[in-house]
Amino acid sequence: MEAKKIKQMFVEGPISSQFIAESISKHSSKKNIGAHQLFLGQVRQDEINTGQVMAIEYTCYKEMAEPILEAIREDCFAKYPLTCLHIYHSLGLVNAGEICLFVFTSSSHRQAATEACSYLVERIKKEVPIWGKEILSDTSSVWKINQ
Amino acid sequence: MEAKKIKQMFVEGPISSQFIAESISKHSSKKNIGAHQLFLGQVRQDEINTGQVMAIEYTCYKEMAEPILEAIREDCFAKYPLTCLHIYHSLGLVNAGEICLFVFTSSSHRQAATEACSYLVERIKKEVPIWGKEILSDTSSVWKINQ
Amino acid sequence: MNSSDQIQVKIVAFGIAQEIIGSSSIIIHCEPTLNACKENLKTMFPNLTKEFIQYAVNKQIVSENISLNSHCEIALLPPFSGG
Amino acid sequence: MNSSDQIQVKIVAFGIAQEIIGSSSIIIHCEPTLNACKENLKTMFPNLTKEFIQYAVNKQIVSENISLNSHCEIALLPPFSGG
Repeated sequence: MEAKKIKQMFVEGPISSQFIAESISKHSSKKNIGAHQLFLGQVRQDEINTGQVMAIEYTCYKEMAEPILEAIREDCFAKYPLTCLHIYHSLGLVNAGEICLFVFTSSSHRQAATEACSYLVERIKKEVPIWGKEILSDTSSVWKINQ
Repeated sequence: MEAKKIKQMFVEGPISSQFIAESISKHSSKKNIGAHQLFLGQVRQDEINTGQVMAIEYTCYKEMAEPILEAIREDCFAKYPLTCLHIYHSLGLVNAGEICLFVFTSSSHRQAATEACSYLVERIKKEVPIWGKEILSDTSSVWKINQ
Repeated sequence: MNSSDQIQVKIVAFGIAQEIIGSSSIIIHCEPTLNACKENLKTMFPNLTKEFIQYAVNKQIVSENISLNSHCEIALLPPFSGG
Repeated sequence: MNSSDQIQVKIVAFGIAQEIIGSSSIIIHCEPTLNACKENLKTMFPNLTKEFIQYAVNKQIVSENISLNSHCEIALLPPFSGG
């Protein structure tokens, strides 16, 4: 079962569109898939205090984050009839305009993939010990706050 | 305004992962985007009567479909605070395992992109005059029915 | 009404309706209403009555009985199955 | 309680907590409860009291006061901001 496999979910630096394309094309051999839902988080160039966000530097508590991500994956497979599910989050520096989160769900019929994708994004943002430090154009920095 | 621009929404044959990657990377210059939601429809190798679905051949009533797609785009921009929105649907032959529909929404915060993406997929499937003919392994064919 | 009141309209057909008619587009003669046009089509192609078909007049789906003129394009639309 | 009852625990700190402590990991001495550990940290690093920090013991978030031993790893977790 895909749900049991321990996967590499952290990526050093931004997630490239090429990586996403390869991830999509790997699924063309799974002929029972009818729907894919992809969520991509992109670093915004927000205006904060004295400067613009130029990049976010992500760190995580990996030994805690990995089992939590595994548990979220397993809960998601138990809750929705998915064919597969992939989660990738950046660590280190990701510039404004680059992708830092890639959540990818696939199912026979679209409802499962769509609902599972939102479910995963919500839980990842709330439950996984990852921190983003926003690096501003004036070289100061601010710890990111999720809304 | 992006909503006013008439765009090419039909693609001859399958939608390649390379096309999707290029579409994603074009958005890296839009620094107010924080979230992308992508829906991909993939042709399933369903078992039907006497054979397996090997491909779907899509046709459309283009002169009617294009203004409907434009109206759906405009309604979607009016309803959700989106940065941009793209819709691509295949015409002609798409093999099982290949992508036939690509809906792509982007916004500053994730809720708009996520809800808009589902809104578009529902309306496209219901309202746009497109027909899929399922080509079976025994060379017979069946007109696809959306559930 | 005699045949001098009849008009010529262009019929375009898609999906299974195109298979039944055997062509993507034909010209038929009918009295100048949508219902008359539908009746003529069903007489010419009885298998159309077995299918759920919506009709569009000049790219607008129409369910009531409206008047037609010779410039009308009548489309036969089986259930959509895009995506 | 005298100092012989104290244990050594490893503290790991993330985000703004790491900035306040000035290190990703330190060893501190404290009596063998989570509350005692928190109090020591706040005395050593008063700026910690200004932040919302959750504590994890051996990778599990703990809100009540539990006993600690020398093998415990205590993590200081500011609000998560992944994605």
